[in-house]
Amino acid sequence: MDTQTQAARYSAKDYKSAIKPIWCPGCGDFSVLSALTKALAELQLPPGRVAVVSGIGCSSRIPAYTSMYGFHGVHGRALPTAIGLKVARPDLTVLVTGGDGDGLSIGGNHFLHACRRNVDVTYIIMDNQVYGMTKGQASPTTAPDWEGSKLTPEGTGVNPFQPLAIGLAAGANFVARCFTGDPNNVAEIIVEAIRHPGFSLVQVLSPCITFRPEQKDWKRLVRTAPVEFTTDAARAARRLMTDDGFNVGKVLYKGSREPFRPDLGGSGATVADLERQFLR
Amino acid sequence: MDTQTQAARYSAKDYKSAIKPIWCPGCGDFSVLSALTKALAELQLPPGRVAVVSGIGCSSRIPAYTSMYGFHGVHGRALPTAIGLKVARPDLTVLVTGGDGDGLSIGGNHFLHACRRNVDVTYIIMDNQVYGMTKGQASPTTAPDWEGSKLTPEGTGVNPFQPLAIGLAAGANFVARCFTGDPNNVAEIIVEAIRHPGFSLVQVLSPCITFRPEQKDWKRLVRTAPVEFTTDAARAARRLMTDDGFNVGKVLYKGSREPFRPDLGGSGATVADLERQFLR
Amino acid sequence: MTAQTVSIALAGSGGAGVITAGAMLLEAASRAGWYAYMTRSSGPQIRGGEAAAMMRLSTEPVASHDDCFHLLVAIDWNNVGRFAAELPLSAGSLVVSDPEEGEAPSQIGASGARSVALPMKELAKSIPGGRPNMVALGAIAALIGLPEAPLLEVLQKVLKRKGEEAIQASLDALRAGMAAAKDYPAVPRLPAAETRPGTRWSITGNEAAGLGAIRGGVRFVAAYPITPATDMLEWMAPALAKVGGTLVQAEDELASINQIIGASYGGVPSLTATSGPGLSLMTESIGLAIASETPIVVMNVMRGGPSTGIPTKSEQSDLNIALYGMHGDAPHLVLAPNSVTDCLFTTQWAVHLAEALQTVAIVLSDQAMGQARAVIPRPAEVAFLAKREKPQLAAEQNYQRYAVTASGVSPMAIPGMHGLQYTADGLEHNETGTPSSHVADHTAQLDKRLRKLTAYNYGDHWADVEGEGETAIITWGSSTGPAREALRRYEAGGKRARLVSIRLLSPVQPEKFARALEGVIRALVVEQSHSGQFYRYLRAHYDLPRDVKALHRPGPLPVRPGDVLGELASWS
Amino acid sequence: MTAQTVSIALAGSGGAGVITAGAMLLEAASRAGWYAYMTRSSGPQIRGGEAAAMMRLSTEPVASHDDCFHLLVAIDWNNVGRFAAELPLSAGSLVVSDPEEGEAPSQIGASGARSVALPMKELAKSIPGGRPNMVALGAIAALIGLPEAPLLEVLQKVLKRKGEEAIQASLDALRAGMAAAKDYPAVPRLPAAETRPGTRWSITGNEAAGLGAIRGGVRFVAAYPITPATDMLEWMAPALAKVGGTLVQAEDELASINQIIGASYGGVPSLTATSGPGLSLMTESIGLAIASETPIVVMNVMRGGPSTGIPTKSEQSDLNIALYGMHGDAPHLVLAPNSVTDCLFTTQWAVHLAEALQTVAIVLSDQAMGQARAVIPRPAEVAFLAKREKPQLAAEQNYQRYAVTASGVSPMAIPGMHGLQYTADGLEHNETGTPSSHVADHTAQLDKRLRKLTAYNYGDHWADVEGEGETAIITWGSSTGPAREALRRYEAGGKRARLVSIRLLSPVQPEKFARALEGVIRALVVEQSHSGQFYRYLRAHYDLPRDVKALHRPGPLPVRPGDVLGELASWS
Ligand SMILES: Cc1ncc(C[n+]2csc(CCOP(=O)(O)OP(=O)(O)O)c2C)c(N)n1
Ligand SMILES: Cc1ncc(C[n+]2csc(CCOP(=O)(O)OP(=O)(O)O)c2C)c(N)n1
Ligand code: SF4
Ligand code: SF4
Ligand SMILES: [Mg+2]
Ligand SMILES: [Mg+2]
Repeated sequence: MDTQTQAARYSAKDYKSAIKPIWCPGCGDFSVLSALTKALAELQLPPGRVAVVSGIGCSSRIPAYTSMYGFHGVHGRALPTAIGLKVARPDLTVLVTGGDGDGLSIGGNHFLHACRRNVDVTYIIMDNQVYGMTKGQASPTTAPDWEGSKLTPEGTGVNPFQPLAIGLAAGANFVARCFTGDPNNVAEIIVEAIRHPGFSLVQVLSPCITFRPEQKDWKRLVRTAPVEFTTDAARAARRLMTDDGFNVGKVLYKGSREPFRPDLGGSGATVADLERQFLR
Repeated sequence: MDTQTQAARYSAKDYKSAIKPIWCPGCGDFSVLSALTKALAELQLPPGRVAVVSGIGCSSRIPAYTSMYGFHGVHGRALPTAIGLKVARPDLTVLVTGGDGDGLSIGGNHFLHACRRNVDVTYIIMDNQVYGMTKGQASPTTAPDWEGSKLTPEGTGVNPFQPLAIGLAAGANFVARCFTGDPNNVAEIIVEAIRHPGFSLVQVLSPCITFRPEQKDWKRLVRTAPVEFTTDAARAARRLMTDDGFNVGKVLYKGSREPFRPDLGGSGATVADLERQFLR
Repeated sequence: MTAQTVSIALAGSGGAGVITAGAMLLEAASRAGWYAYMTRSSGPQIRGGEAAAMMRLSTEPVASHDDCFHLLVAIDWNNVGRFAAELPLSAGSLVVSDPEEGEAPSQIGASGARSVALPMKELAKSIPGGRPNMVALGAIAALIGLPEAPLLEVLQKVLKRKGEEAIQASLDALRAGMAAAKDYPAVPRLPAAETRPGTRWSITGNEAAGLGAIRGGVRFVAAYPITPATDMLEWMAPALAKVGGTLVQAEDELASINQIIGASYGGVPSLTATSGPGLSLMTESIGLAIASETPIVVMNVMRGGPSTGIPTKSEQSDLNIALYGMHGDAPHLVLAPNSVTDCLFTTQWAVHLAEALQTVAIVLSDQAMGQARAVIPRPAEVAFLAKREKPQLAAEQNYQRYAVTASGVSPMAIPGMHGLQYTADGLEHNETGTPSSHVADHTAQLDKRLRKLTAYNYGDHWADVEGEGETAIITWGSSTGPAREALRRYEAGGKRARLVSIRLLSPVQPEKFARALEGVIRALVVEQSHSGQFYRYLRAHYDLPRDVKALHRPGPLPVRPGDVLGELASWS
Repeated sequence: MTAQTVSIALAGSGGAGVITAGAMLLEAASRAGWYAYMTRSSGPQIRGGEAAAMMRLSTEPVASHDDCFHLLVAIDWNNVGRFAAELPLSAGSLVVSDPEEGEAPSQIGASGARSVALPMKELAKSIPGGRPNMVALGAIAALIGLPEAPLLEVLQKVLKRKGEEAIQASLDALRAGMAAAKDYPAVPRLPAAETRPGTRWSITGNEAAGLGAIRGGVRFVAAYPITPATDMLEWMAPALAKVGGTLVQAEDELASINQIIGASYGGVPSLTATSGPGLSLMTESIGLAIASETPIVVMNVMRGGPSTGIPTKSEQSDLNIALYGMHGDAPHLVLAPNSVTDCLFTTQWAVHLAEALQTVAIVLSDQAMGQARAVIPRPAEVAFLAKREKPQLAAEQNYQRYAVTASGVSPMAIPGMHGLQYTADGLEHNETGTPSSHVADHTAQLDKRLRKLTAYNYGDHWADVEGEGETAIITWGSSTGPAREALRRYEAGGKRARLVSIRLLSPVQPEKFARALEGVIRALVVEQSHSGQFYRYLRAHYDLPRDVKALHRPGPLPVRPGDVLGELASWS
C-alpha cells in the first residue's frame, strides 16, 4: 500500500499536524510531542507508514497532533488496538502513547499482557501521577498522601505502582525512563525504543502543571540514572524495586526475546481447500 | 450480626457443604478444597463469619462446596468483589479462590490493583496452566510451546507469567507457593496467609488431570523451596525472576505494609448536618 | 419592564471567570429571594478554553431554560462561536460585549439582537484588583434589577479569605458595571421578592443525587472518575466519611461495579456513579447483580454519545443501554429524575427500591441536570429508606436463598448471620443457589426475578402526571422541564393538554399509563436523542394513541419550551 | 412403516460415548444418502457428566427437531432425569434401555412410551473390545433401516488408527445390537436413498460461520474462549493460518475487540466471536468501532442468560443487547442466521456489509444452531466479499476521513497510503476527524452514520419470506426451523400462512416488512426468550396487524414445530 516514491528527508515538523493542542500552557506533554517528532525525523520513517495509537486522557490526545496515522480509541484500550494493528500489519511502525491512568489503572491488564506478548510496538507512557483530563484525581502512580483530589481527600492510602518494575516482571523487553525536562534525551530514548525489536516500554515523567503544580520541582528531583542498562532481568528488577522513580535519562533493561509475529504467509491453501473437509 | 453463642470446636468437615463437586476425578482442586477446610478448622473461624469469593472456572466453583458464605461471581472479577466486601465489612474473614485464567488473564488488572491496595483478603490462585472449564486452552501461565489447544495449535509463542513475581512488583504483602501434592502444607500456608494482615497471595499448583495429564509429573518436578522467606521485596523479586516455578511449600515474602482499611466510624454527623450546606 | 423570569448568558474564555461570576449571581439571586437555574458549557480544554454560564432567574421555581436568552454578556468572543448554537437570542435580546474584543461571531449578529458596548477590561483596569467578570456581573445586576446588598454579601462570603481589599476591588468593579449599564436598553427586570432565609436550597443535580443516595441509606460507593459524574462522587466522598461510610476510587469501572456488589452482598447499601462509557463496561456485572439478586444502584449521568462522544455535553441517549443493555433476560429497575430537585427524590427512591426488590436500579440523570445548579424550595423529607428483607433466624432450618415466593422477593441472609450461609451465584440456580441448567429451575427463577418487579406497588411515583385534555406530552428526565413549561404556556393560551413524565422507566406500568392517557387522542413524545429511543420504547411497551408525534433531537442543545409548544401548535 | 423422517435420542453418562456414537450415526446416514440434524446436551461436569445426542434423520433437508423422539436409547440412566424435559416422548415412542440400569426416570415413564430392554453392557462384554455404545448404534441402525455398509465405512474411517481388531470388535458389537433389535416394536424407518458422494456437507453451525467469515475475507481474529463460541474459533485458528491470516487468543474480551478494531483500522477484515458475557464486555468498544467507522464483525453465539446463566444451553435472549446495548445513539448492523446452513451465508454477508458500510455487524447465532451438526446439500458459492471504499490517491489533496457524503459512506484511507493520514476518533468529530462538540458536527456525523445504514439496498436478504394467506408467522434465528416446519404442516392441512424470518434485524426495513405482510390480519411471533424481546422489538419498529400472539419461552427447550402449530390452530 506504500505509494511513497520520493526520497525526501523529513524534518521534525513534518511529523506535526496543524491542530492546536488542547493542553494547558506549560504541560509536559508538549515536550513529549516534540521529542516524538524529533525521534521520527531521526529515524526518517515516512509518516504514512507510522501509526500512533492512544486511549483517553490529556496525553492520549497526541495522535491528532502528529501527521501520522492516528487512532484515538477508548480509555485504557490503546495497547490491544495497537497490537491488533501490528500483528495484522507487521510492515507498519506502531507507537502507543498515553497516560498513567489510561495505561496503569483502567488499562492495567493490557499493559501486563502487552509486556508478556512482546509484539513489536513502542509504548510511551506519559506519567504525571494524576488524571489530568478528568480534572485531577489520583492515579496508580500517585503518592498515598496526596490530598489534592476531592475524591480521595485524605490521600489514597495506597502505595504507588512502579510501572517499570511491573513491566519487567510481566516480561517487557525494553525498559527506559526519561523526563520531559530533557526532550532531546526523550527523543533519543524513543529512537532506541523504536529500533528495539519487541515490546518497548518508555516511562516519561511529564508534569501536569494544572493539577500537580508541585511537579515543577521534578527538574530538581530527577537525576541521570547512575547505571547502564542490563540484560539481566533479575538484576534490573532488583534495581527497580528499590528505585525512587527519579532515575531518568537511560535505558534500564534490554532483553532479547523474539517478538510475537505470527506468520501471515499462509500455506498456499485456498478457501476451496478448506471446504473439502465438509464434503460427504 | 453474629448470633453464634456456642463455643463448639469446628472440624474440617464443618466447612464442607453437601454439594458434590463437578470436578473430574483426580483434579487437584479437590486437595485445595480439603486444605482450605483444614486451614479453617485450624483457625476455628465460625463458618458464618467467613466469605469465599470466586469468579468462573473449575477452580472458581469452590465456594458452593464449602459451608461458608460464598459468592460465585463473573469471570475475572472475584478480587474487586472481595475487596468491596471486606472494606464494607471488615469484621469478616474474606477469601478469594480461582484459576490462573480467571485471575491472571481476564482478571489481571484487578490482580495488580489488589496487590497494590493491600486490603486484608487472602487470594488462593489455583494454577493448572490451562483453562479447564472451557475445555483446555492456554492460560497466562502456560508454556509457549504447549500444543494441546486447538486455539493455539502451534503453541502460544508467548512467555508464561510468573504470578508471584508480578504480584510482588505490584506490591503484594505476602507471597507463597505450594502444591496440591502436599495438602497439609497447603493448609499450613493458607493458615499463615489468613493470619497475615493485608493482601496475601498463595499460588497453588493444582493439576488439571483432564487437559494437562502431563501435570501428573509435577509431583516429581516440585521441590521444597531452598530458601526461607524474606521481608526484602527487592531480594524476593530477584529470586522469583529466576525461579522455575517449582519451588513450593514455603512463604517466600512477607511485607509489613498497613492494610487498606477505611474508617467507617463517621464523624458523628447526621444526614441533616450534610444538608445544611445547601441551605440559603 | 417587570417580568417573572429572566435568562442570562455570560460567556468568555476559560480564564475570564464567567463560571465564578455566574455562581455569584446565582447565590445573590437566592439571597434576593429569587429562584434560579444555571447550566454551563465549556470547551474541550482543561484550562483556558471558552466557557459560558447560562442562567435563568425567576420569582417562581424554574427547572429549565427559556427559548432564548434576554441578555448575553460576552467578556470576550474567543471561540464563543463554537457554541453560539447553545446561546439562542432573539431580536428582543440584548448583547453586551467589550469593544476591545471586536465583532461578535456571525451567528450572534445574525440573531438581530440589540447590542451595546461595555468596556469591561478598561473599566476593570482602572480599579486596582478589579476584574472584568465583576464589571460584567454589575452590569447584569443593574439590568435585571438585582439589588447591591445580596451581591455584597456574596462577595464578602466568597472573598473572605482574600481580605477586605479584594472585596472592595470587586465591589468597585461591580459598581462600575452597574453604573455603565444604567442607560442600556431594557431587559426583563425581576420584581423584588420576599427573602426568607432558610427556605431555599442551592444545589446541583449531582449533589442532590448524592444526598438522595445517602438519605436512602447508601454507605459504600466505589467508582472511577468520569465526566460528568465525577462531581457527584467528589461531593459524596467526604459526605460518606462523615456519616460512617466510605468511597473507594477503583482501578476501573469493572472493579467499581464488582466492589459495590461485594459490599452489598455484605449487607451495606451500595452505589456507583458513571457515564456512558463506564456504564457500558458495567453491564456484564449488572447482569450478575440481577441474577444473584444483589441490590445495587448505578447512577448514570448521561453525556453525548456514542463512544467517548462529547464528554462535557448533555444528551438523553443512554436510555437503550439502561433498559436493554444486559445479555439474557435481565429485568431490573430504571429510573430517571426529571429535575435538579427530583435528583434527590428519585435517587433516594432508587436505593429504597433496589434494596426492597434485591435488584439493580439504574438511575439516568444527565450532564445538563447533574451539573445544573438550581435555587429551589427546600425539599421535603422522604420516608424511603433501604430495607432489605432478611430471613428470620430461628425459623430457617433449611434456608433457601432463592426461594420462589409469591412476591418474588426471597429473604436475604447477610454474612455474619449464623447458619444461613449460602453461595450467591450468577449461574442459573435452584432455590438453594446450587447451579442448575434444568428448564424448571431456569423458568422458576426467571419468573420470580421478573415477578418481584412487576408485582410491586410503585404508587404514584412512576410518573408525574398533570393537566387534562385530549392532547398529551409524554417525556422523561431533563426534557420534562421544558415540556412542563410548554404545557403552562399552552394552558395560558387557553388550551388544555396533559403532561406525563415517566420516572419509572422499567418495569413498565401499562395500566397506570393507560389510565393516565385515558381520553387522549394525540400525543407528543419529547426527548433528547437522535434516534428517538424513548419513542421506540413507548411503542414497544405501551399502547399509544393513533396520532403520535416524536420530537427527538440529539444533544447538546436542550429541548426548549418553544420547540414543544411549536409541535403542539402545529396540531391545532 | 416407512417415513420421511425419524428422531432419535441417545443418552448416557459422560464416559458412555453417546456423542461419538451419535456422530458416527450422522456420518453413516450422510453416506446412506440421508440428511441429518444433531444437537447435543450435556451436564455441567467437564468429564463424566451425563450427555445426550439428539438426532433427526430424513430424506429431505432438516433444520429443526421434531416434536418428540421416536426412539430413545439410554445406555444408562445416570442423571438423564436432569434433562428429561429436553427428551420429549410420546406414546408412540420406543425407549430402549439396559436392564442392568433399572427403571427409567419417572418423567420418561410418564410419557407412556413403549419400552424394551437391550442388555448393552452384557452384549458388549461378550465381545472382546466391544463397547455398549456400539451395541446401541447397531440397534438404532436396525430400527431405522440404516444399512450396514455405510456404518462399516465410518467405522473404518474413525478407527483406522486403532487397527483391524478394533474395527472388528466394533462391528461385532454393532451386529449384536442389530440382531437384538430385529424384533423390537417398530419406529419410523427411512427409505433407502440415492447416494451421490460429493453433494452433501456435514458441518456445524459454528464451522459454517467460521467458513463464511473466511469466505467473506476475514483474515484476522482475536478472541477469548467462551462456551459455546470456542469451537468456532478452534475451527478458525488453523484454517486462518492456511489461507494467510491469524487468530490471536487475547487476555480478555476487551483486548479481543480492540485488537480486531486495530487490525481492521489497518485494512484487514476482522472478526471476534463470543457469547453473552463476552459481548457485554465488548459494548463500549463496539461503540468505538461505530463512532470511528471501523468495520468489524462480532459473532455472538447465544447461551442461556442472564449473567453466567447456562453456558451450555441455548436461548435467543441476547437480542436486546445486540440491538440496544451501546450507550449513545450507535446505529449498526445486527444479523441472524436462521439455520446451520445459513450460518455460512449470513456470516459472509455480515463481513461484506460491515466492510461496505464501515460499521459493526453483530451476528447472532446460538448454542443450538452453532453446535448442531447437520448434513446439508452442498451450499452455493456467494459473491459477497469484503470491499472497503478507499480514497482515490491522486484526487485527495485535502482528505476528509469523515466526509459527509450522500450515501453516508466516506472513503477510508489505510495506514501505508501516503498523504492520507488521519486520526480515527471515538470522540465526536468533524469531517476531518478533529474532535468537535459543535451541534452541527454532532448532528451531521450522527446523520451520516445512520444514513449509510438506512440508505443501503439490502435486497431480498433482509428476511426469508414464504407462503401466503392472512396469517403470518414472524420469527428469527434458530426458531425459524421449527416455525418453517409448522408452516409446512399447516399447509399440508390445507391451510395457508406466511413465514417471515428476519435475517437483518438492524437496520429495520419497514417498507419491506409492510410489503411482506400485505394482507395479513393476524401474526404469531415466535422466539426463544423469557421476556419476548423479539416481539417488543417488532412493536417498537414495525406496524403489526391488530391480532398478534407472541410465543416466547426461555431456553433451554427449543421451540418445537408442534408448539407453533398449536398456536396457529388455536386461532382458527
Ligand atoms: C471507560 C471510561 N472511564 C472513564 C473515563 C474518564 N476519563 C477520561 S481520561 C481519564 C484519566 C486520564 O488520566 P491519564 O491517563 O493519566 O491521562 P492524563 O489526562 O493525566 O494525561 C478518565 C478517568 C473514560 N473516558 N472512559
Ligand atoms: C466474560 C467471560 N469470558 C469467558 C468466559 C468463559 N470462561 C469460563 S471459565 C474460563 C477460564 C477458566 O480458566 P481458569 O480460571 O484457569 O479456571 P480452571 O477452569 O482452569 O480452574 C473461561 C474463559 C466467561 N465465563 N466469561
Ligand atoms: S490538565 Fe495537566 S496533563 Fe492535562 S493538559 Fe493540563 S497540564 Fe497537561
Ligand atoms: S477440567 Fe481440569 S481443572 Fe477442570 S475439573 Fe477437570 S481436572 Fe479439574
Ligand atoms: Mg496522567
Ligand atoms: Mg486454570
